[in-house]
Amino acid sequence: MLNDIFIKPFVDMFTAPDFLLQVLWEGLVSGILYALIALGFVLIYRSSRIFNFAQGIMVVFAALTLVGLHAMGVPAWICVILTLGVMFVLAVSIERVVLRPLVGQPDIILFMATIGITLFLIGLGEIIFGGENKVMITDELGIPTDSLVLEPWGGLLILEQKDITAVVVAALLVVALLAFLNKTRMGRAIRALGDDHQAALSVGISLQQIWVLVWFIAGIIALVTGIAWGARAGVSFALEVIAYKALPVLMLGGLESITGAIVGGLLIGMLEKLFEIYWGQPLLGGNTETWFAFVLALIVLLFRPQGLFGERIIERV
Amino acid sequence: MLYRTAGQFKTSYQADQALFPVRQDAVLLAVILAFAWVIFPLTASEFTFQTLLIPILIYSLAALGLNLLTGYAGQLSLGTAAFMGVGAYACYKMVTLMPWLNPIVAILFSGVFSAGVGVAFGIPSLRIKGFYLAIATLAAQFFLVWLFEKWGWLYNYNASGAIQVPNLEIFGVYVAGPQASSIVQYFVVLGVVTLLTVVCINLTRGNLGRTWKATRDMDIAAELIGINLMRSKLTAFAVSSYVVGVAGALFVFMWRGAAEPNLFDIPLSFRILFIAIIGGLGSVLGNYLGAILIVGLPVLLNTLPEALGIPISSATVEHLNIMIVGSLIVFFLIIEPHGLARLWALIREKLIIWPFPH
Amino acid sequence: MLDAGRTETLLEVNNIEVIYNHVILVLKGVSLSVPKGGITALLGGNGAGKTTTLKAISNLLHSERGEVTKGSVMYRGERVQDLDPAALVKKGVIQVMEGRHCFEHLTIEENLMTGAFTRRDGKAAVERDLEMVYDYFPRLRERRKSQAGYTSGGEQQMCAIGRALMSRPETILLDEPSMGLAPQLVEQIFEIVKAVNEGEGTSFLLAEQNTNVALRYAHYGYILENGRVVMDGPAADLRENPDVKEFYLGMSDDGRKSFRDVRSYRRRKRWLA
Amino acid sequence: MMHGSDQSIWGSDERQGAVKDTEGYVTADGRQIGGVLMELRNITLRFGGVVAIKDISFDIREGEIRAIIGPNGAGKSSMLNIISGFYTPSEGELWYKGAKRPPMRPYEIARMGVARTFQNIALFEGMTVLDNVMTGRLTHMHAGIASQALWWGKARNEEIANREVVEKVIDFLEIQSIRKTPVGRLPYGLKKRVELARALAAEPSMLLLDEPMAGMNVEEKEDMSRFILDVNDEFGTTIVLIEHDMGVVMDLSDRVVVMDYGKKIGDGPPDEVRRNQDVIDAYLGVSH
Amino acid sequence: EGLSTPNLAYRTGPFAATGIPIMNGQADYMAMLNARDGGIGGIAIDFSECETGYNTEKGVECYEKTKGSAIVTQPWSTGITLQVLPKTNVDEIPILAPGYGFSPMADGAVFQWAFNTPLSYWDGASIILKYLSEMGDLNGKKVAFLHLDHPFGKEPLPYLEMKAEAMGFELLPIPVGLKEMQNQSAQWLQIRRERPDYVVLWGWGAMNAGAITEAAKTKYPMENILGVWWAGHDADLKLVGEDGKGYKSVSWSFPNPDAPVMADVKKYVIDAGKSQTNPEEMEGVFYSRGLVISAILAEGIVVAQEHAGKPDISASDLRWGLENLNLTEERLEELGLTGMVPPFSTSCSNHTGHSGGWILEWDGAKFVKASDLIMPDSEAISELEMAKAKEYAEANAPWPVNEDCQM
Ligand SMILES: Nc1ncnc2c1ncn2[C@@H]1O[C@H](COP(=O)(O)OP(=O)(O)OP(=O)(O)O)[C@@H](O)[C@H]1O
Ligand SMILES: Nc1ncnc2c1ncn2[C@@H]1O[C@H](COP(=O)(O)OP(=O)(O)OP(=O)(O)O)[C@@H](O)[C@H]1O
Ligand SMILES: [Mg+2]
Ligand SMILES: [Mg+2]
Repeated sequence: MLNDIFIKPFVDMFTAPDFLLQVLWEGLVSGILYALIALGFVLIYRSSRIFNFAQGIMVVFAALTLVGLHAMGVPAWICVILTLGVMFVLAVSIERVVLRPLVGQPDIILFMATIGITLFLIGLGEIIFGGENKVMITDELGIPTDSLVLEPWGGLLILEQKDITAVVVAALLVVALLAFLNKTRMGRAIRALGDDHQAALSVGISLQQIWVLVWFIAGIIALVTGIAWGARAGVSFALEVIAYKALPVLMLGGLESITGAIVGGLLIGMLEKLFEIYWGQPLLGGNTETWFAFVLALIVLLFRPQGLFGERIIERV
Repeated sequence: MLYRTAGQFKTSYQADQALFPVRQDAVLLAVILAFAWVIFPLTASEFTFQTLLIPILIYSLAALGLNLLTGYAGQLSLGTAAFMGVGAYACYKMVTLMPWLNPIVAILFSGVFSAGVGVAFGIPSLRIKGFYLAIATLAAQFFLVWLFEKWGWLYNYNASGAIQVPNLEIFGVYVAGPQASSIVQYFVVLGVVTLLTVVCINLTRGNLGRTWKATRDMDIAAELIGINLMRSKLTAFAVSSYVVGVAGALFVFMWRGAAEPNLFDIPLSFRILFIAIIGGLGSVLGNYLGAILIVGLPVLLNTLPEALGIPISSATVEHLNIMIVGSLIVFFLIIEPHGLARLWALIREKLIIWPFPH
Repeated sequence: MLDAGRTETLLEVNNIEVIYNHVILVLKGVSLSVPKGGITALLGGNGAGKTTTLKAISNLLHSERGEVTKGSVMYRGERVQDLDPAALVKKGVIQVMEGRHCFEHLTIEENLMTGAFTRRDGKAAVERDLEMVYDYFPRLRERRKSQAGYTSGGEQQMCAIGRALMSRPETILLDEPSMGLAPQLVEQIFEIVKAVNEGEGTSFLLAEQNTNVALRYAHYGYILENGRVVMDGPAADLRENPDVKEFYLGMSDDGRKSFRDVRSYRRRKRWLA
Repeated sequence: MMHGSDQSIWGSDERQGAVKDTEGYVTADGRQIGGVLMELRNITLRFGGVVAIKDISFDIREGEIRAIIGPNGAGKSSMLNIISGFYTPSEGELWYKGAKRPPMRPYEIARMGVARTFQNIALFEGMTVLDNVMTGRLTHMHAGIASQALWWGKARNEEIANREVVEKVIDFLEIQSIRKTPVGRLPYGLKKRVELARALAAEPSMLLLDEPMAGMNVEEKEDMSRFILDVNDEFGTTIVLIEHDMGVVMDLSDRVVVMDYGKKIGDGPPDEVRRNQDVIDAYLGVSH
Repeated sequence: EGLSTPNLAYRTGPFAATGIPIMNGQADYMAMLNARDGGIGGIAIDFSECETGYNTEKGVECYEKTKGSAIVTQPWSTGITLQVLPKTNVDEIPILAPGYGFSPMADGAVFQWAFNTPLSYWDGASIILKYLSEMGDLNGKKVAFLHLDHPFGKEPLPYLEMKAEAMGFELLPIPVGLKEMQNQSAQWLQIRRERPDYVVLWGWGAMNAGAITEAAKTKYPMENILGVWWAGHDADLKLVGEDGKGYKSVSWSFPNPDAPVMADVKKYVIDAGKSQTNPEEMEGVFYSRGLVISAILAEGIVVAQEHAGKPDISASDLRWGLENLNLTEERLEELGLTGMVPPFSTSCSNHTGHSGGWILEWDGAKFVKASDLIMPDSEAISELEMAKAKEYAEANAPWPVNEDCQM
């Protein structure tokens, strides 16, 4: 028993390093994708302390719109532009219809509201696009689909090019966002807004403007995520459940932190794979990925209640 | 001027602490109880029992449990369904291991197990706050459901991995399982729910309730005025999980008749959270209003098109349902973020000062 | 020293009525006007409705589920009730809120910078004003890099006022600037108010409990009691009014009396009701 | 007023609760002040880089009204937080009732009879005034959960007994009219009063007030002063008071500690302090 | 009005993709009967749908809602089936669960009201094993069983475990959680590590596409993957197209564009614009399966009507009918279902019929038959069936058993 827990797994890792690499790579890729969803969350949380549960469905929605439009014969790149348009409209209407009337309400209320939005979008999406599984238009978007096969130590390592693309894009996205939040005046306003609505209002920061902006950016991120995931697993509403994985990523990284989202994503992605392959499947009957991330995040939080990169929780009286 | 004769207080405080200082409320309650105990049982159809009355009661109870934790003690929980699951599985094991056990006793006792689990997952709440705490409950949510799948002993290793409620009787009357009649189950549920509701009301209006609310509103201050946060939070988790667990047992034994693990997955948790929040956090009444809305509405919407003879496919109806429910949630949050209960309170205030506008 | 009569009035409030949560009537018809370049004081006991009045003017009631049900708020002769707060700030009206409303997680400096959010006149100008604010509040310069959430009450109060100054406003609504400030700081802040008022010609509407100081610096005063204006007039006159003296300045005819000697709870006399 | 310096020799008595120093002193208005209730020795408090309090020692005597004044950011609130256990000092000891106080959770300290109010009001916004004040009694209520669940026996009697005490406090502070109002809706000044009520309800032996009169007008300050004085001589409660209104401080307090950027720059009876040049420079500005 | 045969359909939710074509097939067949012969035995069929979204709770709600007038319930989903199974005993309404549900339902003596014609999951498993052993002795081989972690997925486990013992191959169950359906990299990493000779795929909805894409990615030989009939959905395979070449799936139904029934459906339903389907879908396996399912139900009604001697039959009449099905080649010809479903017959002790099944293979564009009809090894199965059925009855005592039903 102890042997199975403490020794065998590591022996396996070393005896088949190429496999270990493959495992890590798979973990890294799904990690990146979790992180992408988490990014959307973070941005919105930063600006409004809204825990935007709808991020997941926004991903599905963006991807479906893209594919749907293409199915109607629109050229791929136009589709992307149109989809962005749709996401913008979505952002505006969410701000108008939902957020504006709920300004200054307790976090949990806004959280609920976003779940309401989620349901609405699910219903709407299924009416418009139907329930079936769809193929992401990877080639049309010029995303390479074949895979490069390496043979480290005479082993086998398969890297899908679309995954590589996803990783690169994600990296760029993060850099851009970080710059935006910390260097620009808008960025500062976004953070201020998150701290104190009333005060932000009183100094003339316009909620409407900023929220629309933020939700739109979240929409863009959603589209990128949608393309990346879609390319992996096809586009359907079942994809929405992946959004749950973003939650532990957020908590682990810290709700306010872009870096946190990325680091958290990678950590969770890789560790959960490692655990599943070397401990979960042999010892626990598999499927540990459903909970591992959450338990991991929980343990980390016990030591850092604000997550790895979260803002220190200020306690004064 | 500091001292007054103690005598005159006593009576007045008892009166003051009575559940319903305002007579009209008491009357209203009486009417409701009359409906619940007499009129519905006499009139309701099988369909009404199965799709409205019984589920509404059970969901209200679950929401009430959650409300103790989130609404009163301010600890956000997204793992309600899992704790219901613990109650359900505990109950299943008890009745299968000890067939002689009185089912109702079993149901009431199964809450103890969920309470235990609840406390275990509540411990992090001592360090983790707000949304971060949600992670603890989410961990519970996903881990427990996984456990229900993997731990064969829980479902007596039967092939399907689902639990099937056996026929259980009290004094020759079937109360659970396929043979049980809806009306009997309804009364059992109603009984349990009424009992627990009374208990919860007492707890929330008393000392413990105040401790919880203080913890919710400002835990630092609470600790500085002498509240032991650990006790306060853990009792909240314990009591809440107990109620939720019992609700879970009822859910499976008095209504569903069988359950597979993913029944207790996160959508159920959210459903109950909706009920609690739409109903109104920090209110007992709210849970019932919320349940009526969230459970009743889809049923209504489903029957509507046929009733109106609108020719749309059942699928479209379903999609529309989801959309409508979603929008209604937002709608109610907007008109009264503090829930239907508060809405009702406002209406009362207005009635009281009527006819003057303010 | 100028008073309401002579100069153009910037801000005009015509008997507004404010209701919270659809049921609680708080302002029962308040009217007042703020002249250009004047310092107008809004005095009154707790719950008189000062904060509510200010919020009604700057349209911050909305998020507290309060609403203006009657009357109108005019700025430079145009109706501003329906603008959002941001638009109002652009028009030059900014409020410093009661209690410390700093952005906890931002540094003091970042806090001040947010004050300049609506400004379009370039980095240089903003930098200059930042320096100005630091000169007014040296303490802030010392703590510029520390998170506002960790600064003392007074420091936060200064931060809030400084932040408002950063928007180069035409009218500042100050809610209880002196609250929780050390005596010499109170003086200092009012000196600053005076300086800004005279230097930049900014007009002030300040809600104050500290009647003593307020009336020393203000030109004109309104006294609010549970939602109604019960008295107004040039500061000087108010200072001399016996009721004001007794209830707001704590003076009896024989000079200031000790808090110890106030043996009996005086039932205060109300002007009306 | 030479006690300030040589308190420590009495402090060394380990017997819990016993107050050895019976000497005390007599105040201007002739009240007898008892021995040392609490003594702070060489307290230092750091937050990362910031040194909020530097090596401060002073004592608090039974039944006296002890004021702490100083410019903003001087460390007054921090000092209060140390006394009530919210902050633990980086260095220094704290002696209570003649015994060295070990590190404790704040709620334990509260149960030792230390109650307080807060600078930025810390009421339970979601509860009514009555409930808020009742929370002050929590330290006196012990009914088991079962009895509470059934609302019978001990729980019920306790509820009523404590409700009486609370009612007394409530009409002592004249807030009967708002008994059932949710505190969230109250104006600032009343909130302060409710907070005081909550603290009094605990029947503390030591009451810490952090700027109880901030944001009040003279009349309300007069009332508040009244309450403070009454509490002090009705129940002989020891009071530690932070306040910026010199009038109030000078009139009410028996002894005053003056802090400036974490250092103690003065300690003594009001008039003495008022004349102290450092104090005038650092704090009072214009001499009052 | 007519005979109410409601269908607890799922055109929504994560499994909608697989549900929709089947639902269309079922609906169209009944619509065709109504249009062509004015229903069955002169009485119209009221084939209404109640949407469940594959959600058990909704399913039960639908059951309660429809059971009043219904003469049959078609629960669609093992979860719902398990749930209504005991209720039907009390309400006395037959469950028709063609090709799904609880395998022991075959034992009609115990499960008097439940029918899972023409094949149970255990039959399916056994056919797959038979086919594999034709490829070569399974002894010493390793067979991975990639299944949905859900009652449906777990169904065949008892049988497979039994056979693994008997045939001496190593069974490697790999569960896929409902949340992992689209992201099976962990499962396929395990497959890559364990290098099984075959992968038996017990997938459903989005899981199939997920599995096949991953298989293609990890370069696992397609021809060694065999799926249950629910994993043989054209749409799923179209997602991978050429990469899926060689993938196989067992099936008890097969699309036959030239079958007379197709012509009739086209004539009476499609052209009349009464259908929600589309030509592409109609060529698929699932649509035709939908037709077959309705055909079986219709046949049950016919038999029942003859036996009851009246067209307007009751639920228990229909039960008799479903218990005495005899779909011979000839009869299938008559019905115009040539080559769309193997012949089979039911009895009071055999509620399944155990028709054989074909192995279908994906040729990159569509499924083609890759084998002749293969029969399950009934005796092994029926033993297990009776054992498990007995267990079930005991667990749910008192459970009414049809005493006068001899084998
Ligand atoms: N959000 C609210 N909901 C309900 N009532 C409120 C709300 N805010 C204020 N009130 C009520 O409005 C009245 C006036 O409050 P306001 O804060 O304007 O008084 P104030 O003059 O600013 O008092 P203070 O000097 O203490 O700040 C108070 O009686 C208070 O009860
Ligand atoms: N939790 C904390 N973390 C970091 N710094 C703190 C913390 N609490 C207080 N400080 C710092 O300690 C110093 C003293 O703060 P404190 O609140 O005690 O001042 P104060 O004397 O109460 O001032 P005021 O009269 O304005 O309330 C301040 O500079 C403050 O920034
Ligand atoms: Mg105010
Ligand atoms: Mg302070």
